[in-house]
Amino acid sequence: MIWQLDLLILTLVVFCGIGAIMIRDLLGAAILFGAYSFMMCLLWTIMGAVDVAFTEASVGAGVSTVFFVAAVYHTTRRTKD
Amino acid sequence: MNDFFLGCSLFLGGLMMLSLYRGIFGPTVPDRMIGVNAIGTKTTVLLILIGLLYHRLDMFVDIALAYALLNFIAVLAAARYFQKRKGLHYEKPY
Amino acid sequence: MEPLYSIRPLIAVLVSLGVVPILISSRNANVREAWTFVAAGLKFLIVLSMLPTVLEGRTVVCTLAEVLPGVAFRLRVDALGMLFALVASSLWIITSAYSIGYMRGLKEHSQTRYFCFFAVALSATIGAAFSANLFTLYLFYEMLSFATYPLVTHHQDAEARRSGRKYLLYIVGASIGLVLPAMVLSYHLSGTLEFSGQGFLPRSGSPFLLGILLFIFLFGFTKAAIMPLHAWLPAAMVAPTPVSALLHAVAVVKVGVFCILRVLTEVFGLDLLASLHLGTAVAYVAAFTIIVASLIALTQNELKRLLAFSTIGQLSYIVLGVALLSPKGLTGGMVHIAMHAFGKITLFFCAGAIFVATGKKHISGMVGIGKQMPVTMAAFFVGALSVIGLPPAGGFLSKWYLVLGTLQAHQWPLLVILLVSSLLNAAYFFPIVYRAFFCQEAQSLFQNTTREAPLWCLVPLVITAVCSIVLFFSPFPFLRLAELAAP
Amino acid sequence: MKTLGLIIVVLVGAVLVYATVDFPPFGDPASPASLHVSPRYIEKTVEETAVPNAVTSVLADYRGFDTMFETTVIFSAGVACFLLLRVSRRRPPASRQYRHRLTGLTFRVKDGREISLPLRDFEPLDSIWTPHDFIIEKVCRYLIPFIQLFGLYVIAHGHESPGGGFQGGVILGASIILLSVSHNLRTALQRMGEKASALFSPFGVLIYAGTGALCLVLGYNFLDYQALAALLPGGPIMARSHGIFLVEVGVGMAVMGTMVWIFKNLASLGRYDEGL
Amino acid sequence: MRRHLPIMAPDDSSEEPKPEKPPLQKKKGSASAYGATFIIMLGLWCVLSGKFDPFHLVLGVLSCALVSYFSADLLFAAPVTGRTFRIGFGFVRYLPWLLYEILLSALHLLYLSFHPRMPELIDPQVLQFRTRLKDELAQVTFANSITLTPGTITIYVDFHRDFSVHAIDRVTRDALPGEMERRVARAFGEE
Amino acid sequence: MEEFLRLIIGKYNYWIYITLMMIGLYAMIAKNNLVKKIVGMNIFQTAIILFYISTGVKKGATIPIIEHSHDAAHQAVRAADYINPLPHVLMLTAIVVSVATLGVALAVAIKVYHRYLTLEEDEILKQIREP
Amino acid sequence: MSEHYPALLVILPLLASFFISAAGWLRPACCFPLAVAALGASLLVSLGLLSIVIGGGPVSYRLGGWAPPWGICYQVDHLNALVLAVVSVVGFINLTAARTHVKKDFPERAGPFYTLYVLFVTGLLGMVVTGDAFNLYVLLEIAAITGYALIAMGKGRAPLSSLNYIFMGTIGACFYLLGVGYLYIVTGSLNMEDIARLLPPLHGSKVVTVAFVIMMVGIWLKMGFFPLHAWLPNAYTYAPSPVSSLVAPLMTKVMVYVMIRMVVTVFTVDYAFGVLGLNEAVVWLAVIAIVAGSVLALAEKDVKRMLTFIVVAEVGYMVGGFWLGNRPGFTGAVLHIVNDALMTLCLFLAVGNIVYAKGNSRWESLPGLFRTMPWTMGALVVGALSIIGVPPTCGFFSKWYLLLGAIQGGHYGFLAALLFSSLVSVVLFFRIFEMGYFEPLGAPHGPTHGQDGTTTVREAPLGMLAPLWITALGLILVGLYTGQIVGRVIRHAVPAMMF
Amino acid sequence: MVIALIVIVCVVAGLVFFAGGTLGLLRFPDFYSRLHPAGKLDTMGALLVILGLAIHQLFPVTLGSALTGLKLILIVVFVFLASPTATHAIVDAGFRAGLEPWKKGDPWR
Repeated sequence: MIWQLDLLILTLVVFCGIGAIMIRDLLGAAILFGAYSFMMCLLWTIMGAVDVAFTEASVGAGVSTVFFVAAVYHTTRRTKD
Repeated sequence: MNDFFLGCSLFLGGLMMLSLYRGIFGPTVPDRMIGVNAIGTKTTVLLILIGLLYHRLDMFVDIALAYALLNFIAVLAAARYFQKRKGLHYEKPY
Repeated sequence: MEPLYSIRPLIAVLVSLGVVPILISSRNANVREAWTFVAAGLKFLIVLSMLPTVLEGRTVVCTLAEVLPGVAFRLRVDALGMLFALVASSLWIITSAYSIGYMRGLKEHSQTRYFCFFAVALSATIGAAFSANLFTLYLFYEMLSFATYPLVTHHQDAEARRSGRKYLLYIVGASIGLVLPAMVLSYHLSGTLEFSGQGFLPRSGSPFLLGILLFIFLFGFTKAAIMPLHAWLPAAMVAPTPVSALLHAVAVVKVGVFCILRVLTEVFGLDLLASLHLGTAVAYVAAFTIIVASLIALTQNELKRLLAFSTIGQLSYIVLGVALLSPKGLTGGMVHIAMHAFGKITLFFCAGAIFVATGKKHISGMVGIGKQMPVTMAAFFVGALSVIGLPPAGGFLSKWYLVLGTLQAHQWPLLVILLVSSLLNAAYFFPIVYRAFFCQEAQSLFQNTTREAPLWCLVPLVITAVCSIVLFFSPFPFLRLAELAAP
Repeated sequence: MKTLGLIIVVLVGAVLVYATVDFPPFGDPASPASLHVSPRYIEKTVEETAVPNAVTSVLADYRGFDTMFETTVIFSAGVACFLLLRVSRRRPPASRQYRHRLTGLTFRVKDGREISLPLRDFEPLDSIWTPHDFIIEKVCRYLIPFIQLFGLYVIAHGHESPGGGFQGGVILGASIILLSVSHNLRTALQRMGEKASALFSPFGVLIYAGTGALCLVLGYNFLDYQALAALLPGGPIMARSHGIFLVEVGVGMAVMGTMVWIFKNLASLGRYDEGL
Repeated sequence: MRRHLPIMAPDDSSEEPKPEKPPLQKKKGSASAYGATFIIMLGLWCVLSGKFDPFHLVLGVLSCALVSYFSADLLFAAPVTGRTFRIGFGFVRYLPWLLYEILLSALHLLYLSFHPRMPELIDPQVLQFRTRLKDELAQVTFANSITLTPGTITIYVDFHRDFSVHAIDRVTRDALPGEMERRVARAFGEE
Repeated sequence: MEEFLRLIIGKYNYWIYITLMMIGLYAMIAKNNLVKKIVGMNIFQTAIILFYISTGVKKGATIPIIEHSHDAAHQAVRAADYINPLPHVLMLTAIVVSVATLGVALAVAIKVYHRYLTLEEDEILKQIREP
Repeated sequence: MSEHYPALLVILPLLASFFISAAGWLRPACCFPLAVAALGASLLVSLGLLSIVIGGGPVSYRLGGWAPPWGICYQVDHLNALVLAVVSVVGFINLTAARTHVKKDFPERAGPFYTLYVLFVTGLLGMVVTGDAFNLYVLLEIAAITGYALIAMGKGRAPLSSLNYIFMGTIGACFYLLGVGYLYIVTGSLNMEDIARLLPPLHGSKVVTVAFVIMMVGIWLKMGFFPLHAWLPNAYTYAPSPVSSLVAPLMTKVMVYVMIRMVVTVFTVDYAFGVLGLNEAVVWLAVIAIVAGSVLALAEKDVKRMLTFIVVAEVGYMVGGFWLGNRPGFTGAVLHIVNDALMTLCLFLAVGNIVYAKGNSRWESLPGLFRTMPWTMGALVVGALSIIGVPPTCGFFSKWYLLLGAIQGGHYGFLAALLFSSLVSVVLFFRIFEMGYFEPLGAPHGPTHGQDGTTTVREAPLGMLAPLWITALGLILVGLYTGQIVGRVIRHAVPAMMF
Repeated sequence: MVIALIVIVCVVAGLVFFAGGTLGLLRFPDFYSRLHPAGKLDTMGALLVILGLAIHQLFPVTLGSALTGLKLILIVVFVFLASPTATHAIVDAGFRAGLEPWKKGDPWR
């Protein structure tokens, strides 16, 4: 538990989250969601939850973003909000 | 030494925030990809730094290794999107 | 006295349900009708077999399952129930015969369905008569409501649809909206629903609550057609006449009245009613219904509607009699169930016979019909006498007891009302008879070609008419039962 | 909708903030959560299960039942994606495309005929253009074995370092996904067919549940790995450790299979021809 | 520029391919390839694992066998011969130079990055040239080296061995292909 | 005032988890695009994971992997030295569940798109209303 | 073996689901028999468990052999055992009916369908049997994910509805999880009984209050309690028939069970009804739910969709009955879980038959049904009577207890709402019956007043009729044995604190 | 002490590269030119930082720490393999997406 880093990353996480929601492009949102999961992974590491961080790392980097991109690829990038 | 590493990690964190600017406000999707890719590299390093801060680097290095190996799958997938000719002109980006 | 434990009441209830699958599976009309007869006869015999026990003053009890704590699915045959069951099951045989004539005569469709639901309705009626507690009573009451719906809407046209809706709205609406909460409230107050001679509601309940409860019950059993919840009965006259005859003169409406009787005597108990002065209130509600219904009947042109309004009035006699809370009144009210049943069913049979033979429904079109259908109209006359309450028809007896009851209860206004209503009854029945028989040849609307209705129709109505007269001279089982039932 | 959403969000947020005031202090070693149940996990994990990684021992042993269902969740997600997306009825194509591997030129063969040239040099294409970027292809080829080995390593070393069946399984799955993303789905399919991935996932969960059922058959409670001492060397404590390992392998298989399965369905819309 | 890309018109007809067995069968890797993969993997396992008790070693051998069975043909498409080792050796010899180059140009880019008047210094352009490297692996190495060297990025390599490279300014642009190509060729024994 | 500040700083994690959760919830309720909603759903789930992990944190403790397992028989392991592993276990499960939900949700979203050719909820509803 | 029943109950279908999935690839014909065997076995086990519990009181089972606060344990008491029996019965009966639909609509996807089906039932069984708050969440998610997929299988708007369900269901599950987390942070335990033991000193804590509220909101979302019901009608309407007749009877009921379990076992009656004092407000919410559900059902022109709104109203019955906080109310709520599961199953099966024969269940397809599908319509009538609350069908008895509870609690609003909804159901169903009955009205070319047996009877196949009629007869049997159920089972489930 | 100095120098140098990369990412005019600092300077930075950390953690030298150091080197190797590929993939994506490169004299974007 390193609180300075914790605060920093938490702030980043919030920015990332807001960004992923606000971007008016689904591919961009998917990519930012990947960044969000990086941040989360860091956060878990900072709080000492290594196993959770490992899972988040493998899932966030390897799987969930790819799923998103695949879904966006087969649908559309367009979004109104 | 601990304080030094802490400072380094904070510095890296700050840089991540700057990279995130590109990620969020990058005008085009490839720009965001650059930003996020940059964040990914920094994350790898940051993970190792945190491991050092916990004095249990042998436990954390696996996570970093996983990151180094998997980090670019997402980027490849996103790039694949454009390679498959669903370019910016195919659907107007906003 | 020790009750007799037997499954005979259950068999009596189920025997008509039992033939339903046979009815459905057989395609042959004759087989179907034969089975109906068998079921009706069996039912009557089983009911009759319990009569001696009941006349001894014992009851026959059959408990099936305890569905709620303190509430069982239980059948019990006592005098009142026996009286009613006897009427219903005996008339079913006759009505079955009549149905055959009527349905065949008119070449009605979906006769299988008709006979099935008829059987179900009879089951429900007998079940209601034999109910040992409010729950069982409610069960059969609802069963009867739903079983009658297809009968009421038998013609499947727009009018039938409208009437069916009205029927359901009044009957099911009131039973769910009023009776059900009243039952729950009773259960909440007393912890049981079992009928007992003294009533099971606690005496300690607040008078206001009990009063409300009573009126919820009174109006909730809409089948009794207490005004202002009577409108379904005239509407239900779109049904084929046997249905109107058995169900809307005997089974359905009588079940309503029967329920009210049960509630008055065995849920509340006469003592409680007397101590709260609720009897008088009920009596006046009934009296109001009697007068208004009779007045409306005067204005009717369609024969079956006229009979319907007459029924409304007559039903309230029964309620009135019980509400007097005097022994004679009770006896009169109860025996009126039987007397009115025989009288009114005759009238309905006649109306049906006229319809089958001539296709006419309206009174104004029956001028001179007596010449063409003398037997029918004679029976009609007997029925009318019975309903009005004139000797030598059975109706006289019950009215007599009712009058005695009013005297016993010192309710002079009600006596007057009884007499006035008898006059009114006479006023709407006699013109029909008069027009049928005593009109000039020229005014007659019938050619000589018109004959009597088919034999299947004619015989039953003669039998019931005869029964009406016989009952005047020897009302043995019914009067005895009513006296047993009245404490 | 936006206003409604805002109102709900503010309301829920307010409720949550209201409760936060009463929380035990953040990071307090004396908070109830740290004192009641969890100390046993930390203090006894080595004694009782011979697994230094408390997370693994809790995950696969103390609360192993949860994990079994967690794996089942993944499995059911795989089945769900398959059920929703897989296309089974297809019409034969009117024409086919092939690309010459060396030159990258594409040909179109009409009327359902097959190409007569040796297939070694050609690869079938579908209606969508497939990139042929040999830089990415080559690099990924070299990376994938390493990723796979790493995944296996993670599964095998769940006992004493972070990781375990799930993480390793995802990494293994990701290696196949990488193959598909860098080459194309056909290459991945030919390494790990649809049937293989679809059978891997139930089989993995079956290993887990079967281990539990084996304990039950041996007369112990479900998932009580002590029972395995009758079959494996090392006494009841080591039996727990080995039981956990078995279970982790099952989880890894199930997760790998399912991740690949879901990806295949999502990436090719259930057509299993040309992926993302 | 775009003409080099083998782009085919997107086929919008709704036809779908027959469920055919992919004609591309898994290549049967040679025994030498399996063996080499196994050895490499075992080495990696030892580094990763750090535990040398029998249990983990057995697991390691099993895992390596599994990976080499599954992916040997990915790592070594052709049978392992002496050439493979030569290439490996050449590649190792090439690395220090590459690192040095990377460091140099990284410093250059760092200078650009921090320079307050950076927009005037840079002059991004896309240049194209044809390489003489024949081996695909050599091309890949070359392309990745170009990309790794800051200031230049390989955009595309097509089947004519035409490289499209984006260079950030004149200095980096002028260095291509030149020295680097030569060294890669030497490393892969093409010279 | 100082009390208040301590509250703010001391429970920073909890505030952030609430913020994230609200972001996710807002996206799920108010966003128009289905994929955006799915992103919001994931953020929502992550927020809860954050909450759980925060409950397990102990100041001055290290990760819940017991050091020097071979000597453990001799030196007692103190629970206060290690971070509470239970929330981690629970959240591993939660992450798995969220991935599974993500997969299914995306599959369903693809199906929706192929029927209506749009991912915007209002456009879909318009299509449903005016067939 | 009987001591392993609680585990076997869940394990058997779970193991079977893997085999079914594999069989889907290797030998598709085996899928259905395997599923039947699995659910049949778990049905037998659940009945055995019920008899054990009736005979000898609550049973507990330690999974992994760890003692409860550390390991997960299964806790089977009277309440559980009853709901378990209901879930497995409904799952099994519906499975037998599903086969015909599967054969007709998606024969090639039978493998995954049965897999998910069995898993769904497994999830529900696990939710009911578990005594661990977090384990419940995992099983909830199994049931949810399989449910999403099964619903999304449908045609037309099904995917969209399913997606909505995914969002709402996730919010609900996450709120539940959050509530568990809040309890965990103040007690440090996840075992329900352990939490209950630790909670009383914390009754004043805001955390517990909010945990309670959040958890309840989450559960209400999952069960479709009125203001949170928006996802429910669409999801259940557009799902394929065998799915809607599986999900609609079970999901909401099990969630009601979860609510009861949470309030009674975890928070205790004292806290929920005494300290918080929310009951009045919740009962009023239930009143609104009942009225709104009934009124909304009136507006629908599709039988299936109408039924879904009835489900919404029925949820109001159960929630309201439970929150009355007295013995009859509780009894009514639990009894209604049993009864409503069966009634809804009966109705949805009947509608499934109609959909099977006619392609949809809109009003246009109703005319003449009494003539062409008399058996189906007969069962529909029985189900309808049960919903209306006509004795001796079981719907009457739960309504009876609920009414009694309302009177005992002096909550006349709830009483009125119950009666109102019964009346509305009369209108609803008799409208349908009229349409099926007065066939010649709207059909100029249809068969007119035909003679008996002239119109061709296109009744659903026996494979669908038999389950339907078993359910319909079950409705009456359960009604007649209400006394037994209440006296032997539910009476012991009522918490002692209730009066 | 010397080792600490080497470590600090390495890490600081790496951080400078990182900073340069990030700054470049923000400052450069277009997509293509942004890739140069972001992709490459970061890789260089990672190399230096991780090398520094590997040296730091190598002492005291045991088998475990040596292996961990090797793992760190392995990370560098993988980053060096993956990073240019990712960069290449991104630039390819941008190129195919139709982004026009910024040329000298174009308006500042």
